[in-house]
Amino acid sequence: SVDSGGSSEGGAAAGAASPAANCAIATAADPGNSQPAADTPIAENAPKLAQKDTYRVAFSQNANNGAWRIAETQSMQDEAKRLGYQIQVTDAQNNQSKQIQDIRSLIAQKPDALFVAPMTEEIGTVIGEAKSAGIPVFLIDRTVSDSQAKAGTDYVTTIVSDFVQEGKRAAYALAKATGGTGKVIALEGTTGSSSAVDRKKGFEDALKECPGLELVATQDADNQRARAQDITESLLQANPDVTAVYAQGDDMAMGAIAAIRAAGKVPGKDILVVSGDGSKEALQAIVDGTMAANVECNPRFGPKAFEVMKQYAAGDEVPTKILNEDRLFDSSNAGEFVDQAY
Amino acid sequence: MTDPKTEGPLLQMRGVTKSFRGARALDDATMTVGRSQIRALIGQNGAGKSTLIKILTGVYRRDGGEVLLDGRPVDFRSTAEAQAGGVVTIYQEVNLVPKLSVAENIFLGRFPKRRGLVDWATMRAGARDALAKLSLDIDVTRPLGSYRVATQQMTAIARAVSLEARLLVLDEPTSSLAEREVETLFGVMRSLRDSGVSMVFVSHRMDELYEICEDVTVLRDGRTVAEEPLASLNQYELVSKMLGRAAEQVASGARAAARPRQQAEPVLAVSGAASAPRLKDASLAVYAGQVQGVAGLLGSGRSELLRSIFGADPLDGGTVVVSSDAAPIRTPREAIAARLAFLSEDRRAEGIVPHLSVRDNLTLALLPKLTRRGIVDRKRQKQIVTDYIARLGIKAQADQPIVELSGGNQQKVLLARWLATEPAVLLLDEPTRGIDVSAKAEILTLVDKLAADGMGVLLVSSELEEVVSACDDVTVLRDGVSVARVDVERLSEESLMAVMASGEAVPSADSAPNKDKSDD
Amino acid sequence: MSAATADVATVGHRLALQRRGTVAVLVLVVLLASLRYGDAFYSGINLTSYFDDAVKYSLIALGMTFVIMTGGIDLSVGSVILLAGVAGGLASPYGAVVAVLVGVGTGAAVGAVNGLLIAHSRLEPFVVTLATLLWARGLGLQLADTQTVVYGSGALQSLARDKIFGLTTGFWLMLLLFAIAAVALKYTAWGRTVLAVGDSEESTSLLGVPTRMTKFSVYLLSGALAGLAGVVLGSQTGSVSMDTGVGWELIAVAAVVVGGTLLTGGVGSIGGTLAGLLLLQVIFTIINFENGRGGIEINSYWQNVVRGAFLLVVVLLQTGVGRGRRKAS
Amino acid sequence: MTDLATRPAEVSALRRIDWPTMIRRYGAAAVLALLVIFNIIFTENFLDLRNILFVQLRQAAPTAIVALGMALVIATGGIDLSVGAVVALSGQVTAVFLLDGVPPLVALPIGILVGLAAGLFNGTLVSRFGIQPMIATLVLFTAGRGLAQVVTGGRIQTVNEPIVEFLGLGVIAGLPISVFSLIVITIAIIGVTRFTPAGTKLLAVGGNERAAGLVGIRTKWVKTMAYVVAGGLAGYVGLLELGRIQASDATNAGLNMELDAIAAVAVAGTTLAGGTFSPGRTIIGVLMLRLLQNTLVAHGIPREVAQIAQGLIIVAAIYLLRRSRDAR
Ligand SMILES: Nc1ncnc2c1ncn2[C@@H]1O[C@H](COP(=O)(O)OP(=O)(O)OP(=O)(O)O)[C@@H](O)[C@H]1O
Ligand SMILES: Nc1ncnc2c1ncn2[C@@H]1O[C@H](COP(=O)(O)OP(=O)(O)OP(=O)(O)O)[C@@H](O)[C@H]1O
Ligand SMILES: [Mg+2]
Ligand SMILES: [Mg+2]
Repeated sequence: SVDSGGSSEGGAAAGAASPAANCAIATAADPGNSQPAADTPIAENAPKLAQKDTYRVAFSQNANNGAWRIAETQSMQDEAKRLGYQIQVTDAQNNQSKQIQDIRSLIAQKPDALFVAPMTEEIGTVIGEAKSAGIPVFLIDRTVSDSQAKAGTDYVTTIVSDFVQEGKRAAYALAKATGGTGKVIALEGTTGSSSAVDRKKGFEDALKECPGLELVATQDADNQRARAQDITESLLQANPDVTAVYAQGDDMAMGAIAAIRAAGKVPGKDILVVSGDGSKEALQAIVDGTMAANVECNPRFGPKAFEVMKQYAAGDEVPTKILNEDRLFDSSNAGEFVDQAY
Repeated sequence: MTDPKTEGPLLQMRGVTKSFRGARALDDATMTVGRSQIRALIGQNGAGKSTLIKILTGVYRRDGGEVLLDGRPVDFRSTAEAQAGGVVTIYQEVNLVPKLSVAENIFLGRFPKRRGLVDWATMRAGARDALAKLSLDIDVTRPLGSYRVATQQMTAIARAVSLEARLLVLDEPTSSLAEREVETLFGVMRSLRDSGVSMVFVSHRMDELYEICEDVTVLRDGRTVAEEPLASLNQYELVSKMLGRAAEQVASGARAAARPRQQAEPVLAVSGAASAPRLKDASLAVYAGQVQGVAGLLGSGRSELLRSIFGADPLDGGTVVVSSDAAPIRTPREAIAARLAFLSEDRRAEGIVPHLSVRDNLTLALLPKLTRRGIVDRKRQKQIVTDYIARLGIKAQADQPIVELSGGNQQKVLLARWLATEPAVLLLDEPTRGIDVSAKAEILTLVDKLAADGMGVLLVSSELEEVVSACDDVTVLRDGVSVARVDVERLSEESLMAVMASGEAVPSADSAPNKDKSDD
Repeated sequence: MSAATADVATVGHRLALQRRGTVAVLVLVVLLASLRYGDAFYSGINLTSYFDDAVKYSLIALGMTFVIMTGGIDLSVGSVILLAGVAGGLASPYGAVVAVLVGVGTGAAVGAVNGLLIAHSRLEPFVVTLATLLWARGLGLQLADTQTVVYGSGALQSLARDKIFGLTTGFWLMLLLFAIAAVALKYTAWGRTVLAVGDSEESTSLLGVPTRMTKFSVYLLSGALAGLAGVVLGSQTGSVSMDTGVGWELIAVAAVVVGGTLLTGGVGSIGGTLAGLLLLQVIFTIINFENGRGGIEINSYWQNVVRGAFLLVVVLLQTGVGRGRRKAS
Repeated sequence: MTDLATRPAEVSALRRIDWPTMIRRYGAAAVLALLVIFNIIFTENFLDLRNILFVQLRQAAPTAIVALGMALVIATGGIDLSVGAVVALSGQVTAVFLLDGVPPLVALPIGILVGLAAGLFNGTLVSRFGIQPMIATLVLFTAGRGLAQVVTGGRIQTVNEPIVEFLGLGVIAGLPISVFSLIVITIAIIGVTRFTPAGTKLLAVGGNERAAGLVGIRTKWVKTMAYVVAGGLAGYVGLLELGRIQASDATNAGLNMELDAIAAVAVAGTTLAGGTFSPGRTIIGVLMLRLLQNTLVAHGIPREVAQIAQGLIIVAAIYLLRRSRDAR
């Protein structure tokens, strides 16, 4: 289940920040989760869902590799099993057009409800087809673009994390850990994915408020551990005075830590690493002192997703956008959560 | 008919030079072709004949010299341009497109069309007409590659003829043709000449030259050494000009006497050999110290016989016994272990490994023997290669890629490849195809000597003259069946022809080939 | 020589058998699937989705067929789909016609670069198009600023939305192109020359037939068709994402080969390619349906294994057919 | 005219520097040298021995080892698209065994065995069943990575084994294990192809398979062996990659490695038609392409631009090679 709130811990830890901090965000509290806009509309025009004891649902996953996505799929399957629902899962293997094909094939089999973790924002047309077939759609972890599919009409709702906010929180955490000075390299996730784009935006915008932190290089490491390692090795060699790394995802962070070690430096001491996802491995790294902080992006959508579905079937008012709550982990709390992490 | 002397020559090539990587292939080559004339172009292997032709037709760019057609300088940059200029060529290796149909091969590049689309019916009819001129009646819709080499060669000729050239160049068109087909070809050439077409004809068969050509151009080491009417030179003089020295003996004359059988047991005994689809029932025996010939019409299964003896084709029936050892031979590996050697008729597809050096090509079959405890003995390898290059007079460097050698020299390297394995039985399939007269004589002399030294040789050749002069005994194949044996006493071109055609054995003391079985 | 001549005699025959085999297996698979999955398998949305999905692969496979018939290969098509799809998408606000022209033009331009390097400079197709695979994708990403490109034009979507006899215009357009291609292969000098070049380029040029233009043209065509595929994809899904086209070239190559075209060139079939593609793609639908049955779940990781095994079975069956026939004859 | 003809010796003396051959032999090396010079001037700490050995060479070594196997296969006229997937498969299988507590002395050889078996599978399809190499190896290209994911459930498995850490971080004779392995493997391959008949047999099979068969070379066996060696090397690289990130990553390990390897072989001046083999130049090709990539990364060039540069460099390289061949 989704635990709430990271802001309080952030706030508490802020006091410990170095007085030498030369920028505001180094001493500021963790900005925490963003809140859904007060005027979020209610899903009204989407296909209705009858109330039944059991449902036959389908889930279109965009890729089923990497711990995060696997945890997401697992969470959907576990929750369905717990509720006694029948669930059918497809895996688009990181391929937008395959996901569209998957979804069409799922529609053909007429499930009661369809959950989609979109590969990109632009699979909206096929979401419209589900509406025509009378199947309510729930989006999770990413959304689709407004111009192609309307929330509350073509699909019921979208349950997402605020990636911009995640990037921002990472920047705050990094500033705090470094005391607001240093040279930073950033490793980005898959080219063009909304998580990569938004985290970058949040991170870079926040960093602007901290001139002492200089972003010396940004490279696309495709969420791959080995690739992140290679790139970090090259970047560290070209920029030997780098003192911090921001990796958008934990896999890349683990690669970066390995590269720092291979370069003969001590991660967590010579070079600080901040990352996002909140995997078990990352929390363990915080406990071990090799990672400074981690902004969670909780993959366990299952309980929330089915809860929302049931609410919708019951005719409750469901907002068209539901924000996931993510925690901030650092040395103060990582040990506490490491065992629950995915 | 126009008189060539009144109008000036059709083609003049003057002072043509061409080097490949610093090596001169042509050095002041000259050739003049008159109107309505068939000119012979001759020279040893590697003299530069094919190169001269390829320069004429734009396959290679010349380094120097000039080419005049109808007195005007021309500089074709591709075969297509040459064809547009009226110069059509049949290149030395059969150069057609095997997977397309015969008809398409004839009309490639100028398909008849109706409303913009290929008109298959017209094309087929046209192809049948073109082939009919060569007295060939075959299914023109089948892929060309499914026909035997001679048919393919005839198709190439039909194509060239139907292109209505002013100058037709034929680079060794007859090397894979049988006598009957050669006669047909000559008939066509004569009628073309009578209608005003000029031709350049390359062949290593002297008698053919005298039969069809009026004039001759002799190339030696890339230079033109003679350009005269053929009638003014006899065969001996011609070869001497080609070689640049007095020819000792043109075309090795018939061997003095039969070699006696050294042993009662044959080194190779074949009985009832069959291999689908064309070899049905062939029996013969080869004795150490003798040259056993195999004669037959094209497609009679001679090559298949040799291949199945060697394990290159599966033996579907019958037995092959080498040196009285009953172990069957199923692969070339086993054949080599049994001390057989096999020179294939198809140099390009089954002989040379193009980009390997002469050295590696020459010692390819010898590798196991050159290996000591897993390591190749490079010193011995070098020694053997040097030795064979000298012994066979191969014009090449040991580390040159074999593809750069002229056809004849490639052939010698391949022969050396097998000789180096010191086989008990040497299977030779058309060993002198495309080989110049002097090299041919050398090779036949060598075969003679090898036999004298105790090797058993099985020789297939389409040139009866060669069979007659080199063999002690000849088995005649007809439709995959060994129908007769002709022994040395009765051996002559005429007798062979008669047997090959009729399939009737010439009466002789032991003419029934299957009688050989009684020997083992 | 005998082995070679024998080969030529049987190779065309064997490939023809193979082609029929492909169609037979396709029909069989579809029959079995419809028995097992019933109406849902035949439902409009499933069929259209299956055929629509096949359109883009078919288009690149069609171009690939001609390239392979000349003995070449075009590994760049996947990247060209991305690049042209992006270009078409950027042009789509100016109308459907502009988008199609820009997409096809972009593809053709990349194809022309491949063609020039291969036909004129005589570089190896595999490496040239491998390099193009890299740079064309880089260019596409750059052009799109690594963001998914959205197709604006409504008119373009008629390719994906309007239906004739239950199937989309895009699909019929693809079929039409295949029909034209089949006629072109059999009845134009160009088509026959493509085969001749693939069979023996040297001979063809010694016969006085210009081979360069022919070789150039097949890469041009392949690029243009990949460009069209990019725009069609954009119209079908309303956007072109940055993962588009990764590995699609190999789907096309597999379809071409399964369809009975020889990778070494000289022999080929247009219809075979379509059958091969539909056969190789049907497995995706089947896997999805199989998962829906709720029984044994084909874990998504097994999908690749199943696809690989399926390809293996298909090619083994084909060589088996070829061999059996060869023995018999 | 006669003047010219009588002075061939002088002419050839003037042309003593045979540029075409030089380009063919040293073209990739020259580009490599240029890149090195560029980096010495513009990239900080490039000349640092640690950087050269532990960053540049170590990153290139796995691809180089795979490329050597690829060069063998290409020499026979084949191609192996499956090596990247085999790298993943071998790493995953080994990781799973290690995590199950199988002793490293058993688990590591199993990884290599997986590679050898994959090679045998490919080789058998190609040589016994006569399936065209690209399609034959496409089977494992697709299924191999799938199997690797099945084995580990798609998860990245962290392996905390000293032996794995040693593979990744260990040093032998002052060299990272992967670089050391590359050197040993290169020497072994050059030794075997130069001094035993294997090299000639390989080239003969690639150059003219029928001719090779007629001189008693077991062509099917030679071809199969080329795939087996390539598979074995890929299997070994699977272990190295496992060591490098101390974890198994079925989805990404060895991803696109087959294309990198093929590109390197081609840039080395080897024709994909078979019949040529040049291990030294293949490694230089890998180093060149890798250093190019690292230089672009180190100078902050975005990946998509780097891809464009890579594509163009490959074309330029083979274009020069072609020209030099024509000029002969
Ligand atoms: N492509 C080439 N590269 C290098 N050398 C070549 C090439 N083509 C021909 N040569 C050389 O040029 C010379 C002339 O060869 P050419 O093929 O013209 O001889 P030829 O007179 O036709 O011989 P043959 O009677 O054997 O056909 C030979 O020494 C040959 O090695
Ligand atoms: N009638 C035919 N049909 C198909 N292929 C043929 C036919 N005749 C010959 N061939 C093939 O062409 C090859 C070359 O033929 P070539 O002109 O050398 O005839 P050949 O050697 O006399 O034939 P053979 O060896 O069968 O007597 C032969 O090895 C054979 O494989
Ligand atoms: Mg010649
Ligand atoms: Mg023969």
